[in-house]
Amino acid sequence: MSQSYKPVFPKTWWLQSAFYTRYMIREASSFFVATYSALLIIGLWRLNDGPQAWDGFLHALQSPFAVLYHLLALLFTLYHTVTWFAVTPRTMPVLVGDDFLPAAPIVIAQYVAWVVLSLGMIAVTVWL
Amino acid sequence: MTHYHKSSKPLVWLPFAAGGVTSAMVLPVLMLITGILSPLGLLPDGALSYERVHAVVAHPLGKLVLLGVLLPSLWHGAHRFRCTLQDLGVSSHGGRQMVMLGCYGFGFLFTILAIAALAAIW
Amino acid sequence: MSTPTTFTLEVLRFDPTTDTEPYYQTYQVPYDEDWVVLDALTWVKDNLDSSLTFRWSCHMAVCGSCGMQVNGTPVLTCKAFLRDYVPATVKVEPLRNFPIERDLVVGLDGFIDRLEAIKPYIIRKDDKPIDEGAYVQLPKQLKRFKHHTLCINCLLCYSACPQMGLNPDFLGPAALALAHRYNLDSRDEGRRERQKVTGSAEGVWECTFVSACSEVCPKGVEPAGAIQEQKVQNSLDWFLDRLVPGRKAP
Amino acid sequence: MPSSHPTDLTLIEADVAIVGAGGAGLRAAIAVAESAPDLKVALISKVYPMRSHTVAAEGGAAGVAKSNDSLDNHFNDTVTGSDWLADQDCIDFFVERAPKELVQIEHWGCPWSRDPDGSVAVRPFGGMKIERTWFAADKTGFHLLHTLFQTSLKYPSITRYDEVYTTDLLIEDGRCTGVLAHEMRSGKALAFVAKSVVLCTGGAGRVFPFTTNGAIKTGDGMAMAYRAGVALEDMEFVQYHPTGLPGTGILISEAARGEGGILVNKDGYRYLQDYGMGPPDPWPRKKAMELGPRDRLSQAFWQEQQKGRCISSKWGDVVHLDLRHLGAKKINERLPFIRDLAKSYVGVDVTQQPIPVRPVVHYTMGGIASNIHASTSLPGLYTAGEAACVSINGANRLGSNSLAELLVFGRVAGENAAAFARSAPAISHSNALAQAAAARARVEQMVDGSKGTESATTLRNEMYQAMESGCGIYRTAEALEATCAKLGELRQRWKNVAVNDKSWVFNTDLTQALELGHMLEIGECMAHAARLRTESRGAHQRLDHTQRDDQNFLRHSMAWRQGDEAPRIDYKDVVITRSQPAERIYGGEAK
Ligand SMILES: Cc1cc2nc3c(=O)[nH]c(=O)nc-3n(C[C@H](O)[C@H](O)[C@H](O)COP(=O)(O)OP(=O)(O)OC[C@H]3O[C@@H](n4cnc5c(N)ncnc54)[C@H](O)[C@@H]3O)c2cc1C
Ligand code: SF4
Ligand code: F3S
Ligand code: FES
Repeated sequence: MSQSYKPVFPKTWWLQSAFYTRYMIREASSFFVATYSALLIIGLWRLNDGPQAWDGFLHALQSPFAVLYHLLALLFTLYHTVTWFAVTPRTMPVLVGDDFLPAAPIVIAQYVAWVVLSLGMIAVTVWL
Repeated sequence: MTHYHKSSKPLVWLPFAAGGVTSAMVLPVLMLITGILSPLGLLPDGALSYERVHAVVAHPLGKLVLLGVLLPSLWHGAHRFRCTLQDLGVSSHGGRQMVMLGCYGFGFLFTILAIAALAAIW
Repeated sequence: MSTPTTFTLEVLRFDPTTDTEPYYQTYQVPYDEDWVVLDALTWVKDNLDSSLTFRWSCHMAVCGSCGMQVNGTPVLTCKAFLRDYVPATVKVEPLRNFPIERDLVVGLDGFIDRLEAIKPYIIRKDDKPIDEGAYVQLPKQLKRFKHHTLCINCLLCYSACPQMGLNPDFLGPAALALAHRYNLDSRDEGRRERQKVTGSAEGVWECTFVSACSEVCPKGVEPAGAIQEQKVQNSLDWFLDRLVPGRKAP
Repeated sequence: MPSSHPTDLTLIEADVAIVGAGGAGLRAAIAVAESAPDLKVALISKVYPMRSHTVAAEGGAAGVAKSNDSLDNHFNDTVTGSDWLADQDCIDFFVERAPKELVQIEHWGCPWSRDPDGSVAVRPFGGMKIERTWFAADKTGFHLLHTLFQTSLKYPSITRYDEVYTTDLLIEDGRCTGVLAHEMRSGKALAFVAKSVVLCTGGAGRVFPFTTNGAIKTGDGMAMAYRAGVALEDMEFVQYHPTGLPGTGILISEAARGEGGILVNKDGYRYLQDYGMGPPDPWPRKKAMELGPRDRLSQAFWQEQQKGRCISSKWGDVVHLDLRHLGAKKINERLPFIRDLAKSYVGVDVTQQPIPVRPVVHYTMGGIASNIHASTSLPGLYTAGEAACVSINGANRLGSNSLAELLVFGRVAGENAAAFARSAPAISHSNALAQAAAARARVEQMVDGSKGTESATTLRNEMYQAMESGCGIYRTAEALEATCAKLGELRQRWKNVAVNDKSWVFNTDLTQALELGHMLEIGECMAHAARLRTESRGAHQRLDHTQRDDQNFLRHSMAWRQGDEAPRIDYKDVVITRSQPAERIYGGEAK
C-alpha cells in the first residue's frame, strides 16, 4: 500500500557541494595510484629484460605525455596523502589515561615520517 | 526487511588500508623521482642506471620493500577505483559485477606480474 | 543594513492522495532574529496553511524529529536560526535518501529495521543479578564509547551520505555507530554476534569514508570514525578466524 | 489507491495494549515481556519511541546509592517536598524500588556517569538532603529513553505501533478492553482489543504557552481516562521550573545548580536568602539557597519581579544563573548540553557570562488517579509515568524523582497489567467495537464533514491566555473564576473547530485539533481544582489564601467529568503512615 514518493538519486550528486567534489577528487587519486603501481611493475619486467629494455623504459618516461601523466599523478597522490594523514586519528583513536590523544600530534608525526622518508629516498638516489 | 549477505571484503579491505598508508608515504616521492626528476634530467647522470636499479631489486631486502609497497598500493588503487566507478553511477547489478571484475582482475594480474618479475630478477 | 521584516520560505510539498510529484510552494513569513526554521514552519501552519506537514516535538535539539534539508544541507530545523539564512530565500525540503510520505515527513521504516538488525542492546553470556549491584565501569572505559551513545536518530547523516543514495540497502552511519557503541561497551560481549550484520555486504564495507555523516551530525557522534574502526576490527576478526585454529565466528 | 475514507476498523488483538512509548511505556512493555513472555504486547505511540519527551530530561534520576544515605532520608525529602500531600505508603514503596530499577537500567547499558573508582556517580538535587541523583552527564532522560527503547527491541513479544494516534478507551462490561487509534501515515482506523490497557501518555504542560514540554505533551491519556469516567487527581498542582531560557522555555537543568551554579538578581545579589533559603554559603549546601525545592524558587522569582529587582532583557524579566566559577573543565564534563543550549538559544557562553533564566511550566504533579499497584478505578486500566498520579509527588515534585518514578511504576503497571490479562475472564468485544465505530465516525466527521468555523490557532491562544492569567505561580479567586468561565466557553467552541486539511495521510491538522480538545478538558480540571483549593500548598499558591490549611485540604482533589458541564471536584484523604504534617523548612535549619 506504499504510496510514498521515492526521489531519484542524481548521478551528478558529487557536483552538488564542494564537500562532495573534494571527496571525488580524493577518490580519483586511486586511478593514479593503481596505474602508477602497475607502471612500476612493468618497469620491473623491463629491468628483467636487460639494460637495453631498461633504458628504453626510461626513455619512454621522457615523452611529454608521460611527464604530464606523472605531474597529475603526483598532484592527486599528494592530495591523497594529505587526506589520509588527516583521517588517521579518526580511524584509530588512541586512549591515553582517561582521554583520547588529540589529533594534532598524530597528524604531525605522520608528516615528519613522510618528510624524512621522502628526503631519504631522494638522497639515496642522488648520492649513493 | 533487508537480508544481510555474507561478505569477503576483508580480503581486499586490509590490503586497501595498508596500501593507503604506503601510497601516501612512498608514492609521491617515487613519482617525483621516476616520473619528473629523472625524465627532465634533474638527477645526476646514472642515478637510475640499469646497474644501480638492478642491484636494489636483486637484493632480497629490496624485493621485500618493493613487494610491501607495490602490492598494497596496487590493491589500494584497484579497490578504491572500483568504488569510484560506483560513485559515478554504475548502479546495476551487472554493471557492478563488471566493474568488480575489471578492477580486481587488474589488481590480480599485476600482482602475479610483480611477483613473477621479482622472482625472475636475481 | 536594516533588518528585513519578512522573508521568503520555499517548501517542498507532496500529498500522495492528490499529487504524483512533489512541487515547491512559497510563503512570505515574518522575520524574527530569534526564530529558527521550525518556528517559521509552525507560523505558516498556524496562520497560512494548516495542511503543511512536518514533524517536531522538543524544540531543543534532542528528540531528533525535525531534521530537514535547508538550502541543500541537512539540519535540525529547531536549531537552524533564520538569521543565518535571511535575507536569502530559505528553502526547506525533506531529508534525502528516504521516501517522502507527505510534505516534509519521510518514511523511517528502513531505518528502524536497521536499528533492530544491529542488536542495539547489551549481549552477555551471563547476566549479573540485580542484587549484586551495578557493573564497575571506569571513566576511561566509558570515555571509549561515550560519544557514540549521543545519537538522537535524527538521520541527518543518512541524508548526507551519498552511499545511502547509491545503495539503498546500506546499513548507514547511525545504525553502524550504534553497533560500535555496544561493541565497545565494557559490559557487552556481543561484538561477534553483531558482526553478522555489520560485516555483511550491506554493512561497513559499503562505506567509502565520505565523512559527510560526521560533518552534519549535530551531536558529535562521529559515525565515520566508528565505521572505520569497525572495518579494522571486522577484518582482523575475519583473518584470525581463518588463521587461528579453533577460532570461529559464532 | 490512497485510503481516503478508511472507514473500516482494522482489528488488532493483543493481551496488553500500552499507550505511550516514553520512559514509562517502554518500561511497562519490558516488564510484561519479562514477567509473561507469552503475552502479546501492543506498544502504541503517536511518535517514534525515541522522540518521546522523556528524551528531554537532563538532570538525573533519584535513588539511594551511597552508604551515607538511607531510604528514610529519601522518604523524608520526598514527603517534605510534596508539602505532605503525597501518599506515604507509595513513597515508601517507591524509594525502596528506585535503586534497583536504576541498577537494572545500568545492566541494560545506560551510560551513567562514573566516579574514578568505576562506581555510578551521584549529584545533589533541589530539596534532597543527600546527593542521590544518578546522572548521565546532563542528558539523563535521553540516555534512559534510548537504553529502554533499544533494550525493548530484544523482546519478540512486543509489537510496536509507531506514529499511531490513540483517541479513545474502549469499555466492555465496566472493564477497559482496548483503545481506538489511527495510523497517522494512512489515516487507517485501528481498534486494539486487549485484556488490559496501560496509559503512559505523559504530562500536559502544553496547556500553557511557556513550557519546557515538547509538542507532544498534550495530556491525551489523561483526557481519555477522564472521558472514560476515571478521576483526574491533584490537577491544580503544576510545577514551574525556576530556570528556563526566556523566549523558548528551554530547560536549564537543576543539575546546573546541583553542580554549584548560583542565582542572582539585577544587583548581583543572591536573592534566595531573603526567602528563608539562606545562608548564602559559597558552596552548594543541600536543601538551601539554589538547592531549595522548585516551588519555593519559582515563587521567589515572582516576588523579586514584584519588587522590580529582576533584570530586563529583550525577552522580559529574567534573573541570572551564574556558572562561571565552576570552570570550563567541569562544565564540559558534567553540563555539556547546558553549555550548548545556552550558546545556541540565547547566545551565552556559560564559562564567560551568566545565563538569563525565568520560571517556566514544567511538570504536572496531577494525573490519572492511580495507586501503588498502578491500577485505576476502571478494571483493566493501568497507568504510570507523568500521566499518572500515584501519588508520590503531592503538591510539588522533587527534581529527579520522576525518572525514577516512571521506572518503578512503569514496571509495576506492566507486571500488574500482565497478571490481570492472565486472570481476567475472556470477554466479547461487541460493545467495545460498537464504541470504536462511533468514536471513529466522530473523527471522520472532523475531516470529511463540512468545515468548522473556529480556528484552532485562535482557540489555542485563548486557552494559553486563560491558563497563564489564572493558573500561574500565584493565583486568586477572581482570576481563576474568569479562567474557568473562559475554558468552559472554549470547550463549547471547540466542537466547531475547523480541520482544513482534508487528506488522511499524516494529517497533523487533525491530531492538533484532537489534542486541543484534550488540553481544554485538562485545563478545565486544573482551573476548577485550583479555584476550590482555598489554601496555599506547594506549587499551588493563592494570594487570597496564603496559609496551608491541613484541616480542610490535607486531601487530594479528584476531578470527575460531567459531560458538557464543568468537572465535579471532590476529595480523597492522603495516606499518612509515619510523617505527620509539619512546617517545610529549607535553608540553614533544614534537616
Ligand atoms: C525538559 C525536561 C527535563 C526534565 N528533567 C527531569 C530530570 O532531570 N529528572 C526527572 O526525574 N524528571 C525530569 N523531567 C520530567 C520527566 O522527564 C517526565 O516526567 C517523564 O519523562 C515523563 O515520562 P513518560 O513516560 O510518562 O511520558 P513521555 O516520555 O512524555 O512519553 C509519552 C508517550 O505517550 C505517547 N502518547 C501521548 N499521547 C498519545 C496518544 N494520544 N496516542 C498514542 N501515544 C500517545 C507519546 O508518543 C510518548 O511516547 C523533565 C521534564 C522535562 C520536560
Ligand atoms: S549519527 Fe548524528 S546525524 Fe546520524 S542520526 Fe545520529 S545524531 Fe543524527
Ligand atoms: S557519509 Fe557515508 S560513506 Fe561512510 S563515512 Fe559516512 S557513512
Ligand atoms: S524538535 Fe526535537 S530535535 Fe528539533
